[in-house]
Amino acid sequence: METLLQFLHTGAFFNFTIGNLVMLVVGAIFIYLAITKDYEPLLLVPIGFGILVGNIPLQWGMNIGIYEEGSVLSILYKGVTQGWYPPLIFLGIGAMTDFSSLLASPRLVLLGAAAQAGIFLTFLGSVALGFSFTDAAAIGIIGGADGPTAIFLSSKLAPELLGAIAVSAYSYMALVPVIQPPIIKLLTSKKERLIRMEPAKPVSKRLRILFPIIAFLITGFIAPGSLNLLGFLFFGNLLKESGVTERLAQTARTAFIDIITILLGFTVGASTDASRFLTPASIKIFVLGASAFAVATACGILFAKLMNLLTKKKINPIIGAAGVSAVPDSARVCQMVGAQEDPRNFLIMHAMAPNVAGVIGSAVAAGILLATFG
Amino acid sequence: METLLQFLHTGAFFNFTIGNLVMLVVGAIFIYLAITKDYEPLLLVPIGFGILVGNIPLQWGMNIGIYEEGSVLSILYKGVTQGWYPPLIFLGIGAMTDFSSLLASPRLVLLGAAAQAGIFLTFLGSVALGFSFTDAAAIGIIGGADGPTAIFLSSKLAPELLGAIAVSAYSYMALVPVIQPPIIKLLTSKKERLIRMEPAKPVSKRLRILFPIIAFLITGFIAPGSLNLLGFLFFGNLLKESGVTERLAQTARTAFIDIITILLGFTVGASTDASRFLTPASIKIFVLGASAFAVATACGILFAKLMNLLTKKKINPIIGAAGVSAVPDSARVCQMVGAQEDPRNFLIMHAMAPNVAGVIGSAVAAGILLATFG
Amino acid sequence: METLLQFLHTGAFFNFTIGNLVMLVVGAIFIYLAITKDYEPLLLVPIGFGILVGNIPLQWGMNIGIYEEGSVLSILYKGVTQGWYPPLIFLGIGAMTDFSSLLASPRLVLLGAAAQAGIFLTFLGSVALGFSFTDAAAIGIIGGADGPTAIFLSSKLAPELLGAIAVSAYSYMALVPVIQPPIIKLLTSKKERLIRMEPAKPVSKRLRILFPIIAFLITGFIAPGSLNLLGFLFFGNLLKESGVTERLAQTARTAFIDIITILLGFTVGASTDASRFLTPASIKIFVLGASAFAVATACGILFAKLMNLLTKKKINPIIGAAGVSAVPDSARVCQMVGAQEDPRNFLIMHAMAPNVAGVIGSAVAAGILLATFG
Amino acid sequence: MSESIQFSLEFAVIGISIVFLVLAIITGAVTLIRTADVRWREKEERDDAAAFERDPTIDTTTLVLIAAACATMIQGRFHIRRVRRLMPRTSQQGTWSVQGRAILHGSHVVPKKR
Amino acid sequence: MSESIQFSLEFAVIGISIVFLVLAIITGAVTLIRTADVRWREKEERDDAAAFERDPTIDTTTLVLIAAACATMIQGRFHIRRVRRLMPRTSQQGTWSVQGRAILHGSHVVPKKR
Amino acid sequence: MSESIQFSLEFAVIGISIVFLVLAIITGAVTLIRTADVRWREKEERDDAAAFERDPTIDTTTLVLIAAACATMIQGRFHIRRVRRLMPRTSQQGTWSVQGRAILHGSHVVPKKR
Ligand code: NA
Ligand code: NA
Ligand code: NA
Repeated sequence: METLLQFLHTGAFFNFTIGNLVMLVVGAIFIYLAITKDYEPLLLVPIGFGILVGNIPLQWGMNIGIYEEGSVLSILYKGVTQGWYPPLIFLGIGAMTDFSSLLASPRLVLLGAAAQAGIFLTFLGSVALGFSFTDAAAIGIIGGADGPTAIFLSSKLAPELLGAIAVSAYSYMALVPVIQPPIIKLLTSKKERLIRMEPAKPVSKRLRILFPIIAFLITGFIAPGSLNLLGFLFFGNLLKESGVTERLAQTARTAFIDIITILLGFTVGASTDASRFLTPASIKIFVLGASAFAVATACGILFAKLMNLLTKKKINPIIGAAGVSAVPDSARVCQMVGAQEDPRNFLIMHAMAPNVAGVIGSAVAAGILLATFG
Repeated sequence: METLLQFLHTGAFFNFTIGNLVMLVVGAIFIYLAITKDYEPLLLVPIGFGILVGNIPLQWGMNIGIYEEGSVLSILYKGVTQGWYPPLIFLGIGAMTDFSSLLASPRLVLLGAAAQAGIFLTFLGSVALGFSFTDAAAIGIIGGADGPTAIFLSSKLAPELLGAIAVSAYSYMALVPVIQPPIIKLLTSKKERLIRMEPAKPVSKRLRILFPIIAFLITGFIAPGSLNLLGFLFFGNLLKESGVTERLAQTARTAFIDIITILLGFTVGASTDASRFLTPASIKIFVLGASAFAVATACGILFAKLMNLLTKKKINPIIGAAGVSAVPDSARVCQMVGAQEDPRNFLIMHAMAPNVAGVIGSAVAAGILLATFG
Repeated sequence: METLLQFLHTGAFFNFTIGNLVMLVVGAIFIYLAITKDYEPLLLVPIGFGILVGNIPLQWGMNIGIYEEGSVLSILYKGVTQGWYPPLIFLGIGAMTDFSSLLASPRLVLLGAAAQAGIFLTFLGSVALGFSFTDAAAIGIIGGADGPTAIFLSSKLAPELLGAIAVSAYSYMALVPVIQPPIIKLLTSKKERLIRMEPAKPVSKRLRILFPIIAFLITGFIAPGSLNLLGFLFFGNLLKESGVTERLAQTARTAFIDIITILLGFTVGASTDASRFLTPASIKIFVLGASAFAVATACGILFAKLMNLLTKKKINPIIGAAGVSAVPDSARVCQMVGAQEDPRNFLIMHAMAPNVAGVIGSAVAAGILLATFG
Repeated sequence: MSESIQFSLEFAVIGISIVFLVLAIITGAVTLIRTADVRWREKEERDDAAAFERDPTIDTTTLVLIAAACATMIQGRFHIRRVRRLMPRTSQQGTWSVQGRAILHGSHVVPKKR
Repeated sequence: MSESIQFSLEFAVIGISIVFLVLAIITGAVTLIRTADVRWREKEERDDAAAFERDPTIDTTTLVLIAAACATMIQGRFHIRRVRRLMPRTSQQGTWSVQGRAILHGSHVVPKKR
Repeated sequence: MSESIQFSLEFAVIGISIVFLVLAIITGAVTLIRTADVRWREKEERDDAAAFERDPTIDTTTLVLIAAACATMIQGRFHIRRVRRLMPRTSQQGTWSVQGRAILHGSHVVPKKR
């Protein structure tokens, strides 16, 4: 009987906290939202199940928990803490991203820059709320609306906040269709939302091959801190566009990114045990994250309106909201909002330009934060 | 000429032992059985070729052998010694396992529990034969009839016996159609073997989604030691059943599990060099392994007969043999034995329920052993 | 403003050297050749882009560069420095190589041995030029015309020359159709080039299954140093030929080798920063590499002519050039040169025999070099 | 009987009991959910019948992209020729990005029901 | 001639000799097996001809599952309707598990010849 | 205003400026190449038209292998039967290696234009 008691002591009952219960509910909600609402399922399902795994309380010393050196989970989590899962995911994203819309309308790239103001304003707000510079930088990147970028930067600058930042970033990315439409409607007039943009000209194969090389050199020289993300993104894109490495691109955008996504999502989820996650800092991070998304959306829209003051070819300011990244959701939101005014106004292709530019923009911003505070 | 002699000295001739020759023959037999008999080919071919590789005798210091720190084989073998290949294989198995038959007949799950008695009786026998508790625990798990579970547990509890345990487990799993039928016939009457079971009702998608989550929470709370295996198994199964993560499940059950299987089989094989493998302990392990399988089979059958005494809906006791796991072989064996009495009695779908329950059962048993002796 | 200056200081402008510019041009040329000439695109594109990444000059301490311990690139580069990318690539190559042509004409295997003279003569030349034995051994392997073998051996014997050796090996492999034809024409008469060879007999499945096992045992016993490469090559080939492990072979020759190729090419490229690459040693290596290819080609052809003196069944000496490996390019070159004399003379199938034998031959030579100097 | 055998015996009994406990609870839980599920299923089946008529056979984004392509062609006549010329060059795919397929990260599908 | 050059020369000769040795043994072994194989092949071809007529075009497990499905339908009439209704919901696949496909681990195929 | 806030403010301004700088340079570079590309494209289109007629619909190596297979069959009548017999045994693939597919390493495709 002593053995039985000893065994049950290793079980969860004695160590279970109310915090764990809360986290189990959070994990279940993530899975529920992913399945019923189709919100970011490829990440919310792994993260959600990971949260369940991370909140089964374990007796220390069984070498199972993600924070116990040498356990299986801790070994798989190294890709997060050492920061190499996100670059490999960027490799796969590069191999599946088509930059044609950006190349067709290069001036729309600037909208992707404007939306990154959300990052820096959130940084400012975080410092004001008392976070250290490194923590503030990691929190600010939530405004980049880009999961791997957020995980990469916070693993480098604020490892102890990684779980909260990752969960916050993916939560708000899932809520883009809820957050963005009211902001768009608030900041634009009906007349503006009705603007039709001229379809762009087709893009040559040569330009699509040259783009990843040239864009890499520009970003690499000015913001070398972004090399870990953009080096892999543009490498993946070159594999896709070169025309001679299709089998590598095919693997990068299927098996490779899937494997890394499974491991990344699962271990990020498993790292959020209640004692580390349910802290006042996390609540602040969620508030700051929400404002980061709102500010980024607003900046994109307002900058589009500013550009309209200066140029003749009018931009529909709705697509400024797509500058936050969250590819391709925010572009879809723009299409949706535009279609509410004029069902035959097809904004989605135009919105893809700031959308992918936003990915580059957030990675550059991450590079700047890393170079300054890393 | 001196150089030539020096070179040849690094060759195998001087270090070759009769033991190596025996192991080379064993490796060749594994490959032969896999190819001609179709016995577990996905594991016997890698293990068999690995045995050949591991028994080419090498001069120490060339940094090639699997037990030389820093060699290529030793690096790939880390997935075994650190224990993360088996959980990743369970992830893939989860993504390819359909628990419908179990969900359709939940009471048959208990047969999968009964067969695990083989594990604990073998543990008892091993202690009686003089093995330490940890070694006995690792040997006992052979009775679980589950390769990755056996490798995982022995890597944690008895690394020096890993080769013998793995080879023993896979050998007997390959021999399931030879071992089980006589035991089944011995323990059942013709009348019992003729019992027809009612086809089960279909299972809803919702139940199939909820199952991995709920089963994970139950096993995780009571036997957290099984988390490394069952956490991944049920995670993989959720990816399969969720309906929104099909591309992740698809990769998990193809490229991902294939890569890990290749590396696991090959390195486990390569770890069995004669000096470590051909020991008196290995012979005892093979004897204990055989009895473990026999006991597990018998317990499953007898428990089915016990259940028949207590319930009205009769169970064909043949399917108790499927409780040992060895998915899906032992279920097929049940079908085969049943069909010998009545060719129109289709037991295979009923046998799948204890069969997959047996996988869960052995992982729970492994968790108990790990929590107690780890 | 101070911050801005500080930030820009981390940028590339201050650290950029003329050497970096040269390397960026080299990287661009690699990509250009791969895309426009279809030269080895699956490796030249990753290596080329890697060179760009490796020559963005970084401020030390940002933890980004490939030579900074703990950076993402340094972690991915470990597969090269620890030497396990090349064996895994050999696994994939084994799973895609058909040894039928070799099995149909076993005597042509000797041509694959003759061409390895290039390795040993280059070793001799390198020692004469003042390189140490280990460096000379690593340089000599360029004559093997086999990328993974060259990377594997130089990672073990001369890590500091790895970049130069890898780039040199792949450059000349890309230039095989430029290098080989004039040598072939110089060393053969028109009459010899017109020799038609009898089509070989078909090869049984059994022979194809036995070959990887027996060839592994032969090479493993005599040159165990080659085990890291040939063990994996023949294992992969057994997976392909066994007929019962097709799903493993399928993954090994697609997703698995693709992933490793991407990581290998990219990190090898990134390791060639100007300060390490643009040295007098590199220039010597390029000169020696060119002569190694020429000597290997010549030895293959001359040995074919020697065999013609001794046997009745004449060999077209053109196919001796295929003994250098560079699969399947040099076989194609042989076909091309032969077709110039007689468009209906189909040498390509005969040339495949020395071609794949050359792969085995270079790996054996690498094993000898490793055993002697490792 | 030696002490270690006695411990082992005790442990074996407890061990198999816990295995039974876990699997029995799973049996119970599954049975419970199955029962609850019957009611859900009945509702589900009614919904299914309705959904069968309502369900789109093509997803929204694809529809938007097709409509956009058509609109582009109609908008200016000179474009029609251009499209014809480009069609066979499959690698080019026109300007209208197939980005919509890059749904892996930073994305969820806009709910179909809206 | 310097000592290191002399060593290198000696080593080069030995090295290429070993390469030749290894590949010559492979040549010999392959030739040997080819010869032995001729007899095997002749037998194989006779077996092949026989097998061509005997070989099942569908594997045993699949056959069992199909038969089971049929049997299930015949056994109780009320089930026939149910099956018709369920067919189009592909994600459900009925109760009869496709588990047979999970042949990767803990498994070998029951020999076809039995 | 505290010192850290002031620093943060300054940093935020500089940071967003650098982001704009980078993306503006990208915008400029893309615009530049697009302009240059127009000339290239015109040339390309003329080439394309020509290539459409010249381009082989099958790659050289495949052609060589097919031709070789035919030649083999014609060369000796007795081979024709042999081929017929081997065809259905797909796993054997005949002697003529499909090695050409192993183009991954140590390889580049022989330029098609030669
Ligand atoms: Na962004
Ligand atoms: Na079991
Ligand atoms: Na070679």
